Amino acid sequence: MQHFLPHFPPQLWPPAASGMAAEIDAMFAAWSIVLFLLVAPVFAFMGYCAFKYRAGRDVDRSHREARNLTIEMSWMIIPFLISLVFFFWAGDVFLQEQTPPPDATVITAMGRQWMWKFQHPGGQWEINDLHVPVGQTIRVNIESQDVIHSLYVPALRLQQEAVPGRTTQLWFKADRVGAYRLFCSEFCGADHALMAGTLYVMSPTAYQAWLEHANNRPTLVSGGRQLFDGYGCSGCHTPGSATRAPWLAGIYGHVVPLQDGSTVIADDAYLRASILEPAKQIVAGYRPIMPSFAGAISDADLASLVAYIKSLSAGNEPAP
Amino acid sequence: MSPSDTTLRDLHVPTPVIDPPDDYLHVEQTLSSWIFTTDHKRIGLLYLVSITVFFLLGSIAAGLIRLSLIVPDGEIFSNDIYNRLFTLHGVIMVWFFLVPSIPNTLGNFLLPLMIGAKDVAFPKLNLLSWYVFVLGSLFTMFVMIWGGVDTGWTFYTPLSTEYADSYVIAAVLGVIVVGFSSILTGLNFMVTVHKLRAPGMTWFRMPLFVWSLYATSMILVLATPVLTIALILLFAERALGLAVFDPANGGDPVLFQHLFWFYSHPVVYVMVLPGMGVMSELITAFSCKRVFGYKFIAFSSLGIAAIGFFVWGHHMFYNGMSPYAGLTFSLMSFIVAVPSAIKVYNWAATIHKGAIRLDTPMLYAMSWIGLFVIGGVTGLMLASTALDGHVHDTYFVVAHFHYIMVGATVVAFLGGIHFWWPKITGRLYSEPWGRISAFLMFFGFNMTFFPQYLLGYMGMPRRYHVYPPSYQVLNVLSSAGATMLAVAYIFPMIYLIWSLWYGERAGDNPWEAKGLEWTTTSPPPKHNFHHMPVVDFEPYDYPNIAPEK
Amino acid sequence: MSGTVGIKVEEHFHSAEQQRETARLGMWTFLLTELLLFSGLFITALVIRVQHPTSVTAVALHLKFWIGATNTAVLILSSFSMSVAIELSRLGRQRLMLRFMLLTAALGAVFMMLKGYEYYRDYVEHMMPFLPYRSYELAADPASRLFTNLYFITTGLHAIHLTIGIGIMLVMAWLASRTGFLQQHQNRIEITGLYWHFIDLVWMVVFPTLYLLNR
Amino acid sequence: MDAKLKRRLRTPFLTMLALLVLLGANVLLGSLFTTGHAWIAEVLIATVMVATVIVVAMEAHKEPPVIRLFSGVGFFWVAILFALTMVDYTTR
Repeated sequence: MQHFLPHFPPQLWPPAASGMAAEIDAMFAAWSIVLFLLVAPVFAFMGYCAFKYRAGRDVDRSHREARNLTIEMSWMIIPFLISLVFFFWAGDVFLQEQTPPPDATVITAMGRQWMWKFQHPGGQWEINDLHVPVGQTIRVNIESQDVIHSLYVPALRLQQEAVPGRTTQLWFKADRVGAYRLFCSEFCGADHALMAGTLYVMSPTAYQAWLEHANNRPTLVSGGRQLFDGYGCSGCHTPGSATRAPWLAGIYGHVVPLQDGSTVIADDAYLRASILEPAKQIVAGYRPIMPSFAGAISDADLASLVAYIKSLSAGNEPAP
Repeated sequence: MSPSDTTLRDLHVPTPVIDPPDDYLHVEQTLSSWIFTTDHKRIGLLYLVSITVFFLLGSIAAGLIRLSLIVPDGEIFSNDIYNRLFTLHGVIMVWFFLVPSIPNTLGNFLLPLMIGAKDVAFPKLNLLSWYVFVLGSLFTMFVMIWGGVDTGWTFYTPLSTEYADSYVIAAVLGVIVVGFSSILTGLNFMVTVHKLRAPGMTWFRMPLFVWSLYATSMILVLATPVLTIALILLFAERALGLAVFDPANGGDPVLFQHLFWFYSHPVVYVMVLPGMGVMSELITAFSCKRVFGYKFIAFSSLGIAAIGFFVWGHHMFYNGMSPYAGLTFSLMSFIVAVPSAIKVYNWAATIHKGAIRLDTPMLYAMSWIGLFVIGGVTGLMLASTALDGHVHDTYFVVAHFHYIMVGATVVAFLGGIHFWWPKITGRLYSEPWGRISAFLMFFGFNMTFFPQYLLGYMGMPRRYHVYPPSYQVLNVLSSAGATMLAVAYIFPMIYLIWSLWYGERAGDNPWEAKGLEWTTTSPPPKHNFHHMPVVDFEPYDYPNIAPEK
Repeated sequence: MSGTVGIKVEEHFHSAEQQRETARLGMWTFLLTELLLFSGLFITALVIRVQHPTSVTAVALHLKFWIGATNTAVLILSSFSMSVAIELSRLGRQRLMLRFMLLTAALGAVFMMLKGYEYYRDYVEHMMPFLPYRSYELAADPASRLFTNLYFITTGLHAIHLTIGIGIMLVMAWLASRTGFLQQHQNRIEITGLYWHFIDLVWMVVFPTLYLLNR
Repeated sequence: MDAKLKRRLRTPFLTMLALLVLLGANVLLGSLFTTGHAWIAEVLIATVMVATVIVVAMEAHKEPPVIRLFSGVGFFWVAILFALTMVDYTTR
């Protein structure tokens, strides 16, 4: 409970990292002011009347009207016309958002339960985090492998859902270097809240350096750790999870007792087989509830996962 | 005791004969007279009890959600429990509380009274509707508490059809069944208004609450079947393998959302319209003045019900829908705000030069207008396409619809219950406690949900049980407000129940309000009126000059 | 003769006429909900047709067009028989009306049998993609599954409605087998008739939607 | 069969004939044209059939105005559902 003491001072306005974000802030502010002007008089008037015309007070109540067509038509039409300004303003920005410029750098975002995988034009990929250069138009082609997700970056004031079977798009031109939050905003299952990362807006030189720097490509083990979350393994294979599944730390190279009384040594082949066809060799004391990942996982991902499981030594808690 | 008294008693003077009360509450007292009743007033009370139970359950889930969000790292509940909690909260509150809340309790009780009828058009269907509701909702409750459903109340495919590892099939079946109850009630009300009005009760002599109930029923009848079919398709896909939305085969999950929101947006007006109807009654009664612009308010109810069917896509701007469809739905959403604005301005004009009594129902009414307007204008912001791109699926949306659904529906429900409590039970509740609760409600509500607007604009997505620590202060504030809100719910439950035994007798018309329901006794007799009314007066015919106090 | 036909007025109505109109309006309102229910399926069909036109044609060519057409004719006949029963009920000729109601139900049963045979043919011809143990004729065209599935859902839902209709018809026939039924409840025959005609109407839209267009 | 009954059965009988003829036309169209724009004619014929059932077989034309309204108004809502959904699918 180290976070029980709230974080002070609270942040009350999100950072804006693009021109469009600034425009949406302006729209929000202008809308708020206009709506306040439309609404506040009504509240003030009601408060005033509730006070002035309290029952029992001796005030002038003559000339009471039960209807007045002019007044009613005017307060029907005038606020509507004012609000239409915002329909057109917002619609204009919306259409801009929906039509990416042709010269944009294209990054592919793949959403799956519960991670984002971003692929850069040069083939570099990263999990949950996205590095982009400042001042350059970026188009993100968004896809989903399973359910509907939504790529949301508050600092860009922008989101776009990832719909399985289709490619949707989102584009932006970040104009401020910094690290900004990135979320999945469409509920996508158990670890929806963990499907979050960081958008790094970098200077072009730093971005180039990042692209070239080998360390930025995840190693087999660190990539595997993220896949362990990404494929949902950690949902069950974690101490204290609601679904009972064996915890895998230190399992590699040890003898595992099976349901049918036999035993097996947990080597690479066993780990692979257990992921692809879990029902074949059930560990004693557990139920055969794990789904098969055959066909759902690429060989490269499988290798990373196995490497990660091997790296877990006994007693080692999973890295947070 | 004086000797003369004893002698009198010994003389067997007959004790005075008191007529047993013949009101609907006392006319029969057996259990079967309640559970097999076809009296719309008793059915209204059956609904009142059932939805109160569901409201309590839903509130407990809400309380646990707020408890969990006090800390940012999700240490209190695991992801699965949290997801099941908000799904439970959503499903209960939408289908088992908000949709039936005002129409099926106050509406059932008052509709025939207000139009001078002996009962609704189909009393047996009315009872059947309650049974269907109870069976469907208890079944769903059982499933959701013992098994759990973790898709959110929106059941979006393909999460609900393929990926969710929970009891979606059973929950969906339960919701389909409850839908039939809505359809039966809506059907009953529409036909009742058309065919059972008392002699002289023309359309423009009907109370505005009846207009709003009619508009509500229209939505229930026309929208609920589309939810039913959407859920049937979902059920077929998940349970029978008859996939229609499956993206793996080229199906379109967005189509499910179209069908779902074709129901689920209009159903927001099912929650709000009856609240607006209650407001019209409360504001005129406590201003002691004829309502301003009767026809505008009446037609705006129908307008909301009709235009409400054109706006569903504003839930879907950023889900890959065509941007042109997005703009169409955005424009329609701006238009649907017009009739709501008319009502608010007209109520303000009604108060002008009235004789205002700030009793409990009026306090609820005033706070209703405040909350509804805030919820409404933020709705306009959400309907602005580009702005929605930032706050869609964040706490901004959560705050917005709670201002509408709790701020407008629950507050109106409580206001209406307080207003008609003397008619329903024949008793008066404690006025000071009522006022305290109304104030607590207003402040507790704002403290709970206003911070969520800020959180939303800050970018906190909804349905997160783990969130970045910088959002914590506002979350703690919101949770603190929720405790105040809980107290504001518990108080009325206590003093209203207390009043059943110890409350002062109300008399027929404690508020000196107008309307047919106040012309009969409190509580009304079994067939509502001792003499069937003939209507030869206009609605809300309050004296032109306020009564002298 | 028509003097023997009527409605027993229930307590909360003023007159028989009011009760009659109330009942009819109630049934029409209910039919509104049925219309919206099925239109949810029709819009789904339209969307699938727009998104996968060739797959839909491929499926439509595998559907049993002639059985569908025959079934439409059967339902038109049953509607006629229902209309005759209603006219007879208005004339108070209870026994003859009873026979026509049974005829209506029988025609409904014929529809169901043809439907069952159609499903059987679908099974034999491997047109049931939702059966996990059975191969699917159009497996090379995944999008065709959507329309095939929708075909089963739509015809299945219609069959459920028709079964309910047959059930109501039989119950009504049983009630009408007692003397004096039409003196008290002539209304019910008309209401039942409305429902029956509507089920017929739904099929008249289902048939072109699934079998006919662009086959 | 007496004359009165015969007179009353004329409308239902003619309705049935009309529906069967329309169905025949539709079946003919369906078996002759598998592509092209025959679907327009087919949809029109189906619409006429539906209208016939509502107006004549279900006797909407004999009903009071409110029922006539109800018999038609549902199609308006169906039109909303279709029109606005298709706005999406035709402009994607």
